[in-house]
Amino acid sequence: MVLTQFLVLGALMFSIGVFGLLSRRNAVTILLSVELMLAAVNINLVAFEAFWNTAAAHGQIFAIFVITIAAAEVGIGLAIILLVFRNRASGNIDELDLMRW
Amino acid sequence: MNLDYHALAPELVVAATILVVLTLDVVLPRSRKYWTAFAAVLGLAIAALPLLTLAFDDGPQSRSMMGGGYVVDEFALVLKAVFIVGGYLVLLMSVSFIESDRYYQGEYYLLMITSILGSLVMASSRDLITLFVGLELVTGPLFLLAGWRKGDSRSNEAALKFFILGVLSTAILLYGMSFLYGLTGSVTFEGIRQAAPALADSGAFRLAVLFTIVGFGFKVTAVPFHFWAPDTYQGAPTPVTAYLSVGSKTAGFVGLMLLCYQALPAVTEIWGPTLWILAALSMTLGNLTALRQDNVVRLLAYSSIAQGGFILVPFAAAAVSNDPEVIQEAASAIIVYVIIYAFMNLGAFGVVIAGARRTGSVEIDDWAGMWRYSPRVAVLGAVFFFSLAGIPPLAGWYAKFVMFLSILRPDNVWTTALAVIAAVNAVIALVYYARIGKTMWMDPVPEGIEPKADSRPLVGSLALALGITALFVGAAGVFPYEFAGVFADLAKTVTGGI
Amino acid sequence: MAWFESVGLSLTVFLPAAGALALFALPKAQENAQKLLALVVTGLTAVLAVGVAANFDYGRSERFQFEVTESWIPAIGARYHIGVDGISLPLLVLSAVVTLLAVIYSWDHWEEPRNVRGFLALMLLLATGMNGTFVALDLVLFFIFFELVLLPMYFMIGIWGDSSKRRIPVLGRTVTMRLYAAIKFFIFTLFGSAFMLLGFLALYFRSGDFLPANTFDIPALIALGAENAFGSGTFAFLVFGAMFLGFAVKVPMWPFHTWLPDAHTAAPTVGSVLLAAILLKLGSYAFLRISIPILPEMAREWAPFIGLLAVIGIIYGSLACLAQTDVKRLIAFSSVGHMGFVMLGIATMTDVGFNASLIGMVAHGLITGLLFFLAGSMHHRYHTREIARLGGNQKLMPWMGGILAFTAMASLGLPGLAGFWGEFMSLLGAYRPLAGLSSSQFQTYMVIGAIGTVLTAGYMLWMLQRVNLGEPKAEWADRSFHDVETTEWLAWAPLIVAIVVIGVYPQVILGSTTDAVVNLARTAFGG
Amino acid sequence: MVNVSLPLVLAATDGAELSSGGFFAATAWIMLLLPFVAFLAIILVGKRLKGLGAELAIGAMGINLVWASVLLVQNMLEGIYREVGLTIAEIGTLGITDQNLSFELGFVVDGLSIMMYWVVAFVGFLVFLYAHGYMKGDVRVPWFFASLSLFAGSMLVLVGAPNLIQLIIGWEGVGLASYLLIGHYWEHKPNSDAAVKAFMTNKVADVGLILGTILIGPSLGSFRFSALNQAAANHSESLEGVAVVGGLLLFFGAMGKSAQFPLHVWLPDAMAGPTPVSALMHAATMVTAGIYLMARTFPLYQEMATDARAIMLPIAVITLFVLGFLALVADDLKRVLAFSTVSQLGYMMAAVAAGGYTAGLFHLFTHAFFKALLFLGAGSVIHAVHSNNMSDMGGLRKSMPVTFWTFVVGAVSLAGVIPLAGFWSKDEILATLGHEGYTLFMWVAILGAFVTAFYMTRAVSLTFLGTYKGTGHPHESPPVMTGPLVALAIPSVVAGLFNIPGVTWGPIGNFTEWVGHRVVPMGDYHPKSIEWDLAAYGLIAAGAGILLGWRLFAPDAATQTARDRLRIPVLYPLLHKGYYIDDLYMKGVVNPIKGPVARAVDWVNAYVIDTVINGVGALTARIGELVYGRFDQQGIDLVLNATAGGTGWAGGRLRLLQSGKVRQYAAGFVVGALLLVIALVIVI
Repeated sequence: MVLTQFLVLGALMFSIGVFGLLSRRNAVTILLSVELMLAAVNINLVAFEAFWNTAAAHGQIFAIFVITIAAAEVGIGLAIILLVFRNRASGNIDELDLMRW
Repeated sequence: MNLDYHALAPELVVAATILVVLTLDVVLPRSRKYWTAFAAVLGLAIAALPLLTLAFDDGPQSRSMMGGGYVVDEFALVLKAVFIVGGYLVLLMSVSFIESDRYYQGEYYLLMITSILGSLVMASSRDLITLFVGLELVTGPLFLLAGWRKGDSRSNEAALKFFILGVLSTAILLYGMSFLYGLTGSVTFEGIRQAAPALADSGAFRLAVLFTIVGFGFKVTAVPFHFWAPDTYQGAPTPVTAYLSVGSKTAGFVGLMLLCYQALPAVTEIWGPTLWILAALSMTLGNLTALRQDNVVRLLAYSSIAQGGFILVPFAAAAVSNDPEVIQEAASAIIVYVIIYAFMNLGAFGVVIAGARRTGSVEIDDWAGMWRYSPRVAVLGAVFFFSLAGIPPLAGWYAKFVMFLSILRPDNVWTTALAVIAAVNAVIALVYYARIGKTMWMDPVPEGIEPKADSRPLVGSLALALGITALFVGAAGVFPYEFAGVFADLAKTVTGGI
Repeated sequence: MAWFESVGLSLTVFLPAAGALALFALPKAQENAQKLLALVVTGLTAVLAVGVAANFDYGRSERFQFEVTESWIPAIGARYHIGVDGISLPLLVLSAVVTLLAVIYSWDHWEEPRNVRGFLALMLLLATGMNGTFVALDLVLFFIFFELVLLPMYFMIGIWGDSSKRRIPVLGRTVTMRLYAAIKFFIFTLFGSAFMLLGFLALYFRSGDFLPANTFDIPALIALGAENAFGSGTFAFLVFGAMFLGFAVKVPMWPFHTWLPDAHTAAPTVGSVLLAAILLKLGSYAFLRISIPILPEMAREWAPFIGLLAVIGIIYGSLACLAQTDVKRLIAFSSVGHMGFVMLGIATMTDVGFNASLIGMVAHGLITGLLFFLAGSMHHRYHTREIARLGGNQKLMPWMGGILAFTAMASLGLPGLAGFWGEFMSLLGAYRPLAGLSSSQFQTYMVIGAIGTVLTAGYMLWMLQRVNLGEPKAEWADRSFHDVETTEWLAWAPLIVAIVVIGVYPQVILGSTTDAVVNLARTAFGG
Repeated sequence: MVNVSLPLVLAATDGAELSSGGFFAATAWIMLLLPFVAFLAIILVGKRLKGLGAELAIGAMGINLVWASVLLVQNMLEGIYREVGLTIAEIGTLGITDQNLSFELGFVVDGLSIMMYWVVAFVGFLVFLYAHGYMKGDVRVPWFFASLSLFAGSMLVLVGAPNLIQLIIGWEGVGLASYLLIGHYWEHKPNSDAAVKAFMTNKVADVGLILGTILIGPSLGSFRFSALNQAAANHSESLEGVAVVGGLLLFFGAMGKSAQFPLHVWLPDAMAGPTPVSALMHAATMVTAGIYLMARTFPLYQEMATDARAIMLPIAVITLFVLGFLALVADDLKRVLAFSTVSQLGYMMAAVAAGGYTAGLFHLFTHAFFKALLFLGAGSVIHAVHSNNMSDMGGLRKSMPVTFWTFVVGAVSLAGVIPLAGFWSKDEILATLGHEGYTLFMWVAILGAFVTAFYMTRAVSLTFLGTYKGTGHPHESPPVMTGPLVALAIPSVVAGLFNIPGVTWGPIGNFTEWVGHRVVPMGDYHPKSIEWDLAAYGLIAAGAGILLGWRLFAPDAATQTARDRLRIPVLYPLLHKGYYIDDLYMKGVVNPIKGPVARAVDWVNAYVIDTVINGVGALTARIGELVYGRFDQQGIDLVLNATAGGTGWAGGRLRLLQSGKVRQYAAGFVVGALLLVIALVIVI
């Protein structure tokens, strides 16, 4: 069955994204990992849409929204990372511990 | 597709305000930028008007649009009112704070009302897509606002932490939502509701529900999804923190309520225990951790985590019962708590702003003996902190009261256990709230805190915001029904799906 | 006087709160105007309370009078329901009058950091809470008023209290007394009332099984209790236990009493007076108003346990008094013993016992209130409360010494003064407890309680001997002291008179309470 | 607020032939109140009066004496019974009746109370007069007379009490007055110690009185003596269970006030008060309250609680005999008299306990006169020589003739020499003991009479005979003091005549009849004629005592002193220490309670209960710290490491160990979600 394979792909991508998020120290890489997770979501959505195949095409609409918003988020994220980089000359998130009591 | 413009008027006004602020920001010279603040405040005030006309309109109780995906009913109206009033108060608090800062004012207001617009959208959303869009509209600007003090490393750090965890939660939420849609074949809550009972035993479905809840758990700072909150609260500009702890958190609860009551009322066995656990963890860990805080903002962060736990309690009550009355009462309790919490927590942050203006510090010890040099701030501090503690006759008691009422109504051992946990936590919470009271009122003024003659802690708009919140906290404590209960009664229509 | 019937009681409750707000309309510097306002407000409140008493129909004191019931929080069925019956009336009058006396005394007794306006405002708020608790006939309303007293008292102790340091044994930390006492009082009481609230809510839900709608209404719940609607199962047990925690902490019963000596010792004089005279009564009153009539079967089951704690309190409090070196702390501990008698009376579950507890409450309010006034005034003059440093007070200040001796005598239960009746009647009740309770057990309590009276006499006389008698210590010998001053006379004379009047003619109190408690015992336990 | 209707209860006068007494009986309450009025007036204005308040006290007592005398005469002529009560409290039903139990205040006018009124008023009036002279120049005269008035009022309230409640009020009222007056010179610790001791001893005994009242009152449904006596006379079922225990409890109360063994310890110390106080309270009136209580409730013991006698009588006899010896070794003249009082109270108690209502009361009556006389005489001496100790006296016969002769009259009367008052009353006690079959106790009592005579002779000899051993030149006291001595000497001589067995004095009858005017008949034994054999034994004992005393102590000063200083081993310390009873109380009970026990309780408070409380607080704070530090800020590291290790994410492992904060948070986030998934998807 085709759906399952897509879902497995999505799950794998999601997991890779999670792993990347947890294991990478560079902020940009982390951002990429998140994108990977969002991409996994999109694969799911589109696959399900194909599975249900309704006229409303909700899955695809959803996916488009996700893509749009993901783009916006990346914009925001890069802006913040840039800010941090400018103030600290480092993109390593492990160095962010000013508020550690 | 028919749009009911009357129903959409608040959103439209706010959207227009965004444009006006943007335009003003572009055209006005730097010295006149304060007009952007004025426009934002005014715009929000105007947005409240159509809420009133809608509330008193004799037309349909529920105005549905976009194929049922966007609904303006009593629940939406009440929550929109909360968002608008809360946002309005935050803006009032922001004015002096932002003015005294050296950063660019215009975009602050722009981002803030954009976030408010997102919360308005959420209150009306009745499908996954709108909900998601609204949620992101709330959160996106906040990432930027948290980092608004661009030159301040703490602020940067706050923003980055918030952002990374925020997108992580978004991803998890979306992953859950994709399965919700995939398994039910519908993105509307209506459709999910109808398909859900058949799927109740499906592992994938449970996973979907859980991931969605985790996404909202991030917004409502439920333990263990709260880690970002203390650092972000501490690092962000205080008015933003106030908004985070009230506006954005309320938006999270709105999402949870819609999900639980509109989309998934049939599968309480999945989300009930989950929220039970989250509630218990949030209350207990939030309170215990707050005991050790020396920074007022950080303390308020943990306090707000614990308060979030209290708000989650009624969800657990609804989960063990099929009695519509119980479920409605739980919904009502959540809304009452949210309303009262919004006012008292905003008030508390207002006091933090005022106190920081006066002493230049948010370390609790630096506030010692404040009543000697700023008695009004000290009085207000006592009012809000003891209201958060739930001491009658300040409004907080009623929030806790209805919370207990809702959790005890189902005669069930699990809910009763949660009630006892909540009771113990209510007592633990007293310790740190009372500690602030103690410090401000009973400790001697520390050396080095000289009265600054020029810095009046309560300036115009901040005083107004504190006045409004204090009045509300006092009045709602004595007349809780008129000031909070009646709205909750209206808004419990959110359980209509049951 | 129809208007008085309808608003008199509400005015009694809320006038002080209005006064507290009005105080802030006065400029900070005008202390005399502030004092005058507080005096007028508490004076009016006292007049209103006495007016309520004067218009009270004693022929049917078992019924609620001056009843007002208005919609309040419809969402939860809580109503603004107030009224007085014979049980609450004396306590209401006591509360209103003692507050007035406290304001009079405050006229020229201020503790640092002065702030007249703040102190008076807290006192007035406290008055609203106290008066309100005694008239509330709705559990939610009761809860609100019950808790309302906390904050003012917390701030009173914490701000104006005793700043001396004390080392906490075992933990080894040194604490400032007022801060330690304030937070201890606060947390302790709230800990109890959190559980009390759970109990109230449980009653609320269970009431729906018998009534068309759930209710917080006390008379309605009492009517259910009379039919023993809540039974004697686990539910009733837990509910009674939860409320017991809340009330017992407030009384305070042994072993929940340890906040009391600290709070009393640390509080400013007026705070101690109000704490002793009124606040301690809220808990024992709540037993009579709520626990017993609503859960009579459970009350019967818990009675031996309550009685046990009560007699332990009597003996323990008295013995602890013998070990005190601080006058105020001694008086504070004496409250533990005296409230033990009050609770013993309640534990007998008889009308005589209930009466004993009520007259005991009033008497303890008057007597211990006066003792704290005296301790405060002596501290004012000697700047110490160390018993070992005092002595010969009678010689230095004959009137002060005389009043102290008088009050000590009243406190040790001298017949003919107010303190005796409560002790005597609770022992009387313990001899013949409610049918179904073990007579021999309660008679043992009676004997232990009677031994307690001896110990009470012992510590009081010993205190008198060391403080009042003998030659003044060298450090005071050549000092001159102001004997009792005008405001002190004004504040104390009514208490002295009341102690004698109640001592000679206890019907002053019992005339109001007897029918009510007889009815209470009868409806709760039948027969 | 107040129940303003004042229901006056007029009890039925059951003794059918008794009159209700007319005006003076109806207004007897004035007598009860007057001293209180004087008390208040003296406190308020006493300082400003010429006589410093003494005139108010004396005036009030004078009026009372008139009142009491009129009543006395009326009672002699016709017999009076009137009982009036005002309900002061309705206290509830105890669930046993439909009627509220009530407390009442009021007064009873009957044979017994009239006799007591008169004794109190008569002795009181004389002592007040005497004190006016004795206390001249004292530090606080107004307070002294105020306290005396308070005492007189309380005593009248006590003896006029128609019920147990009022009796308790009066009872503790006189106790308070006693405390105040014993501690009159409270600047010195021994005096205040004595005052506290008196109060405390009585308080211990009062427990008995109070518990007795509690046992009897609810059983009867009334606290009235009339109800109690009637019930006892009718052998009512309501008293069945409580008569003996209740009776013994009341007796325990009486033991305190009437200084019965072993609660007598306070009375000798009570001599720390000014001498008039000792005369009035600690000899004539207050200490007889216990006897009075036994007499008031006599039918209870006579009819129902007869078993109680097995305990009462031995105690009374121990008191009269064993404690009498203590007077032998005392050097303080007042202490001699105090021990004598204790012993005489033993006689009275023995009589009442044996069923001799009249005999006990009659001894109370005569003893009031001669013991007050002796104390006032002693006061007169002390006033003159400024010392209480007989070793500072001697030879005062010449310089103080009036005091001497009146003292001798008192001593002889006390010793029981015919025809003085003491003889007749003591003889009647012996007769009662004998008649009721307590032969052994009778003989002990006769031996006691020997001891009495002996120590009184010793006291007279050491004080008045021989040569003066003190300093200064003692003079006879002023008339205001000697007057009362003479006035008391007269009844000390003649009072006995009113109750010579078988003799009735025409229309006024005799003492037996007077005190027999009660609501129910007392049913006690009255000898119909003088029992000469008993009288002879008594006289022989008295004579032997006097003779021995005379032989030992009458000679010249040197021998006198030497003999008195003879310290017989074992016996002397034993007596001197009062059989070590005081030490037992102080070292065995009072000090441990005041010291270790009280401190232990305080320790428990601070170290146990408070530690638990503070510990919970500290523990919560510590948990907070742990949660914050270990979980919230660090703990995720541990979880991450564990997860990494467990799932073999080898690549990430090293880096995870150095994990920074943001990723910790993210990890916490993910781990939390995973745990939820495990819990809710996989487990459930």
